[in-house]
Amino acid sequence: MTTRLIGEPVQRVEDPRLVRGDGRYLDDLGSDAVEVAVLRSPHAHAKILDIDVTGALDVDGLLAIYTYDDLTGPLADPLPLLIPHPALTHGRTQYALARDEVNYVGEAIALVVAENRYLAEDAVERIVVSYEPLPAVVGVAAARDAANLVHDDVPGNVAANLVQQVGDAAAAIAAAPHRLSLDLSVERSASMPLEGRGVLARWDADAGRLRLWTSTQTATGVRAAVSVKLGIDIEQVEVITPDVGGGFGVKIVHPWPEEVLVPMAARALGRPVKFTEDRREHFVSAAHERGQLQHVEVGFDDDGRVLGLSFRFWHDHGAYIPYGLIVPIITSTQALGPYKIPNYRVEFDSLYTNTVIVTPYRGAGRPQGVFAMERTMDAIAAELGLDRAEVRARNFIQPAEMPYDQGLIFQDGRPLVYDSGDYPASLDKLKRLVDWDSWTSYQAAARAEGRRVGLGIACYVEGTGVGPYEGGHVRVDTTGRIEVATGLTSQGQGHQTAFAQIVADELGVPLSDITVVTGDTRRFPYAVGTFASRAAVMSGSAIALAARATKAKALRLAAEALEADPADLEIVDGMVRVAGVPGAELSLGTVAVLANPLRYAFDEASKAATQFAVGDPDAPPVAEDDEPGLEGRDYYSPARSTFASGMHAVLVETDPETAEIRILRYCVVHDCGTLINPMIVQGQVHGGVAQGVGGALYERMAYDEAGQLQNASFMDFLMPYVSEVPDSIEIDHLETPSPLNPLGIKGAGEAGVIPSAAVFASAISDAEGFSITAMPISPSELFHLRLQHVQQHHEGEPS
Amino acid sequence: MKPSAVSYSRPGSVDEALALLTEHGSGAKVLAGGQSLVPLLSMRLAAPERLVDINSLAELGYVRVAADGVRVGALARHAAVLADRPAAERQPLLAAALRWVAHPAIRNRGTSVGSIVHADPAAELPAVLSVLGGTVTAASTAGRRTVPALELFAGPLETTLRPDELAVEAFFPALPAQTGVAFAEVARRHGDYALCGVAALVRLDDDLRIVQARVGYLSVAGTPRVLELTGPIAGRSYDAELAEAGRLAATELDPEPDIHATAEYRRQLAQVLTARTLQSAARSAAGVAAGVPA
Amino acid sequence: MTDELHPITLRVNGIPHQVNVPARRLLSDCLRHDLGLTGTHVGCEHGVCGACTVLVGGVPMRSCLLLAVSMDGEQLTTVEGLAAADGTLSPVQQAFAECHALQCGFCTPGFLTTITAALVEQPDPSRDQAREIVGGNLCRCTGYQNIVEAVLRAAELMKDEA
Amino acid sequence: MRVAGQATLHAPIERVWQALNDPAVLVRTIPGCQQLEATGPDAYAMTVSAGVASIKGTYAGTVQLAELQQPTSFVMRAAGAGAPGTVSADVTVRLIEQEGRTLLDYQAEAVVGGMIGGVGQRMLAGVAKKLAGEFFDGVNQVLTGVAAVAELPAAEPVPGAPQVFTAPPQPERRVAGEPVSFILGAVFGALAALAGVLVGARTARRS
Repeated sequence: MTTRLIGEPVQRVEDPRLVRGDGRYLDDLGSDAVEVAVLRSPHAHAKILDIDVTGALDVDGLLAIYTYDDLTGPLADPLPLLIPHPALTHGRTQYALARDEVNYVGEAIALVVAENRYLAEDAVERIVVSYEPLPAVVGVAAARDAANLVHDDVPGNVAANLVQQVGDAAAAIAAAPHRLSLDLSVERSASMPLEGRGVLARWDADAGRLRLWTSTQTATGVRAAVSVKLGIDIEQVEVITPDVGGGFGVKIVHPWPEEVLVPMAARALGRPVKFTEDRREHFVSAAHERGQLQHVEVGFDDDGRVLGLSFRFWHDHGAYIPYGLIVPIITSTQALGPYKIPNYRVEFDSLYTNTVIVTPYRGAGRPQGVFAMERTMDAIAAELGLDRAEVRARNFIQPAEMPYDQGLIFQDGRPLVYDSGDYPASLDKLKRLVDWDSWTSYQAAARAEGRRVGLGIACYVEGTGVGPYEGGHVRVDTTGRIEVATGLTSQGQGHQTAFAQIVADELGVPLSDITVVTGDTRRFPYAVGTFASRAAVMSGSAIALAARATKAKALRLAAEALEADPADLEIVDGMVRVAGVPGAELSLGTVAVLANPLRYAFDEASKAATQFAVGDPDAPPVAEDDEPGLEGRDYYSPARSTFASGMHAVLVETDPETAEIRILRYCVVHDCGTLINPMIVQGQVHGGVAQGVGGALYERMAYDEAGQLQNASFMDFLMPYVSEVPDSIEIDHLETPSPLNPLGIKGAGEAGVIPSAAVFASAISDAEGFSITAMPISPSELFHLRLQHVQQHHEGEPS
Repeated sequence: MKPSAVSYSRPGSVDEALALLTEHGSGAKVLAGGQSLVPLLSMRLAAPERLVDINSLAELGYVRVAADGVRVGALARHAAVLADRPAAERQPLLAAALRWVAHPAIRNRGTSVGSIVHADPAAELPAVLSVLGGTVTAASTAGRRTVPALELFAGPLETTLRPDELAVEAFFPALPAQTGVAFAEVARRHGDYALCGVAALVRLDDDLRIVQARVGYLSVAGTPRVLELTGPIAGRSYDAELAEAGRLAATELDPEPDIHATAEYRRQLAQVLTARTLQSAARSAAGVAAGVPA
Repeated sequence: MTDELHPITLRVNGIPHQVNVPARRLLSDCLRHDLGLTGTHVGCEHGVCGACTVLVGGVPMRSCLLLAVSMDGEQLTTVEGLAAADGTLSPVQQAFAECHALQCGFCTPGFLTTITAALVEQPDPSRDQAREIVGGNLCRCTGYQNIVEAVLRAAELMKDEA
Repeated sequence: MRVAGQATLHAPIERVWQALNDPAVLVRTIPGCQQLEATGPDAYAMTVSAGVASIKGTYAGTVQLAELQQPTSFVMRAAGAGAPGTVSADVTVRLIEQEGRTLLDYQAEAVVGGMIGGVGQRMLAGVAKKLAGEFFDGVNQVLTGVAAVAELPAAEPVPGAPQVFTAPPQPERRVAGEPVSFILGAVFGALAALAGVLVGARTARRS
């Protein structure tokens, strides 16, 4: 009997290749390719008066220099606005190469192609651009004040204003026995994968065919965009995703300027052309996230139950808005978390600034929304002198109330309806895990020793597995090997392993017989992409359905061959057999042979399928409404997202003198429904928590008033080393299967990072005795907050 | 990020190296460990005409320990100096500080003398050399001269060495009797350059009372700062509270802000670390005096 | 200016390679693009991330902070040189797979080389020592938990082998 | 980035004013200044070669003196670009007479862009301040006659042609102990210096 693999910590099939150094990442490809370097704006906002390339023309190995004037047809138009929205009244996107104005430091102005990157940079250095600097709009506050404009034709720097509400928040707050208001802020951070962006293009002039490798989260998206921008029939464009060195959201953006310019150059020059982004470029010309200013008004009763909540925020989306309103919409809806807020109003402005574009980074707006709601819950507890966990519990949606309709429209344009979840059970698990009930005495004991310790808590709900769809294809070849393909891409999530586990269980074959291919438009041309923790839910479900179709056909064909009733057949370890009848069996490989009647033989297996070997002479070799081959293809397209959830607690100690912040314990309770591979899910949580630690305590984008990013390197953008993450991340799981998909899966990819800002603010506030309202926070900032607090304290004292 | 084109020489002897430096003057740049220089080249912030690679000069790879102190040759890697037990015993501050220098992979290639003459105000060794009153030996075709630490550092990344001079050796004097040292710094991440770093030296009399307290600082000015802080704590027992010394240091120092720390926070760190390191230096001095390993 | 080429010999994973490089050629680029050993990855090109770490005479160094011309005559080990001749994974490689110590795998070669060298010096590291060993390498995927486990597991495997 | 400071100059306010507004003095006192060309009333184009240690760059820039309130205040707007990056600065200078001496107060608002702007944040202010400080020593030397400007060979004004002031050939200049510099020099010098100091910042710890 094949042992069930779903739910097992199966070792990854990806790893033997990767640990040998046999991975094939973008820059490992195209050893014969010429290389590009990009001239990027040193100004945050300026008119381009002149571009003088003469000095660069005599550089050895120079092949071409392109500026806006060299772009033709659709390439000369702005890049696409990927996700339009009715509220997005002033959407602006950048040109592949700046036309007459630059709007952020790092915006592409000229593309240089040379024999190698060294020579390309020599040429870039010799191009002289004259600029007329314009006043830069930096930071949410400056954008909101609108003393200066990023785009002359966008009044107030406002791309969109969106309001959603249920009930009457203002009235409920006014009538509430207790009221509070909070002003909060979250700074910019970024996905920062260890591998930057990159693209390699080969133009086959004979076939008029383009083959493109790109380090992306959506191969099909890039294919469609490149086809349109370069005017090449989509059937003549192949996009292949090689190994991708991390994405975390930034690589869902497409097409990047380089993704259309590199194939343009390859076609023009008749040479393979490669762009490999360097680290400094990634800081100033990829994408960031997170920056928001927030204002919360809340009314609640004596028990801490929220009666009405009004959430107003201002979202910094950078110089352009190619990815639409996805991030602020997620903030505005997912702020609700596991809570029942009877009267809720949310309004946001999405604002232009002269800084790098903002697109989803792991968590995608949720960390900001959770920060607003969880700081509010802590504030309510403090106001009423109640236990922080108790206040949360009193506001929870109860399991019996599932599915629960929050009455809002989610990022996918569909109703925000939670499918399942058990928040009280999660909270109980977390309180046990962190020993919540003995905290007060622990903290008192520590304070007696002059130590400052704090415990933080934060809860979240995460809509995962958004549509529209994904597909899967399962094919059994005549040797019995199983080829599986899905269109979305992988950036290290172990898809080849997790999807193989699903197929092994559905089809009854050994894992080692299965090969999974992702992100190759030649293998599966219909797909959306990898984002919003959707791969396992969407492609996992689609592949399960495709495997079921394959199994049904295998059973049908085997039943004919074995003269048995399909209902009596089972597939075990790749053998189709009549249950309880020893010997009555066929290998799947043989069934595959039978599925493809042949005229010509080229090996033993095919000989067995030729016309004089098999088949009823009186029946058509391939039955009506049947197809040759043993394969199945299916798609999964859910009516709406499924909702994972979790709760984190962190125990910190702050140094009374140096204000350094140490993490003593980090506890996670996580519910993503059915676990396909617990080892992989645990790894996703670990990674998310570490990014959360970075986002809460270390990472920020330090722009100066002029829009210069002052920490555009790993020297000053402080990604955590092992020394900055907790010694151990304690994890407990709850499995509330989703009713929406065949396997009961919910997404897990982003979970770990979502509550970090909130949970650390909660813990540091608990340690310090005053509320933290801005994240991230550094020791220097904590030091100054202490001084302020002492000052206010003294001023507050009656003299 | 790729370097600009550059010429390259790899001298086989010190004399050959000095001749090259004389020939090319300020157009030449010495490549030793290169852990500072190569990123500057890759970012094209430095574009010397010629690199003079001294990695063949094995005769400069020494760490010599004598009664009067530790001599470190221009090609001795941080890791080799850190691993040298006799050196650590003769001058404990050396190893105490080197542990804070970046990460092992960097220490495996980077050289201690190179770090000193690169003169980064956030680097550990310039402060150590300064607080110990050490020296650097500079060689040129014109001969050799010994430059005291306090005359070496002219500003951020600036020394008083001439372009034709090669720093061939750094000398870290041994500790006087009943003298202890300690090093501490606060950085954002382990291995980052310090927001503030402190190297303390304390000498005790026979009654284990403080007769001298001197502290060297990194990351609080354009060059290493050295403060004599004996005043407020002279005569204190080796195990006394030394907060006044910290407060004095805070008034003496005028640090600059950056994106990681305000000037006020740096001053606070200097005050706290001064008191902490002076205390452990004093205890260490007492331990030494009592024949107990520090 | 035109780049002057310098002939150098690198012995990489036991195999001697003769190559002509300009003085400005980074060792990381020489290994990846001149010798085709693309297992060594470039994550930052300023020496902070550690992805490009290779062994020079058995000692971990950042190949992005070394000029190829300066490595003439050196013995280098890259991730491609860690497995046994018959393809058997080294203990550190095996431990990484067993412990799920990699996700996207981009930073992994730098960890593998660093840990391989460290376990020669410290065959039996404590948990804290294991954290120190990997303290100079950045990973954006794993949160390091399983990488630390893998260091300890690799030490076990090496003991079993011995 | 804001840089502000004060200094006492050992000369009456009028002489200080003349010195600070005399291109012949500027070209001589700005560190690494190779050429200063009058392009209009109180407007100059200049070429500066400045830096720290091995990190040197040549910057082409413009300088505009504005809001001149002789002899008490003026604003200098400088902008330049070189391989390592770009810089621009508005420097407000105020002069106050104090029995025969002059108290000078400056406030500079500088923006540093390009590679340096991205990797050099750490010591910008420190370097600019340091160079500005060196300037005041230098100006004092000029004003007190320690360093004479008189023999400076300013090119003969050619009617109709722009006036070009060229710095006399000088021995190898060390940044350390640079005899004279001006805030303008501080700004350009800081740019190049930054490159080194800032990047050097991280790297120095490991050389």
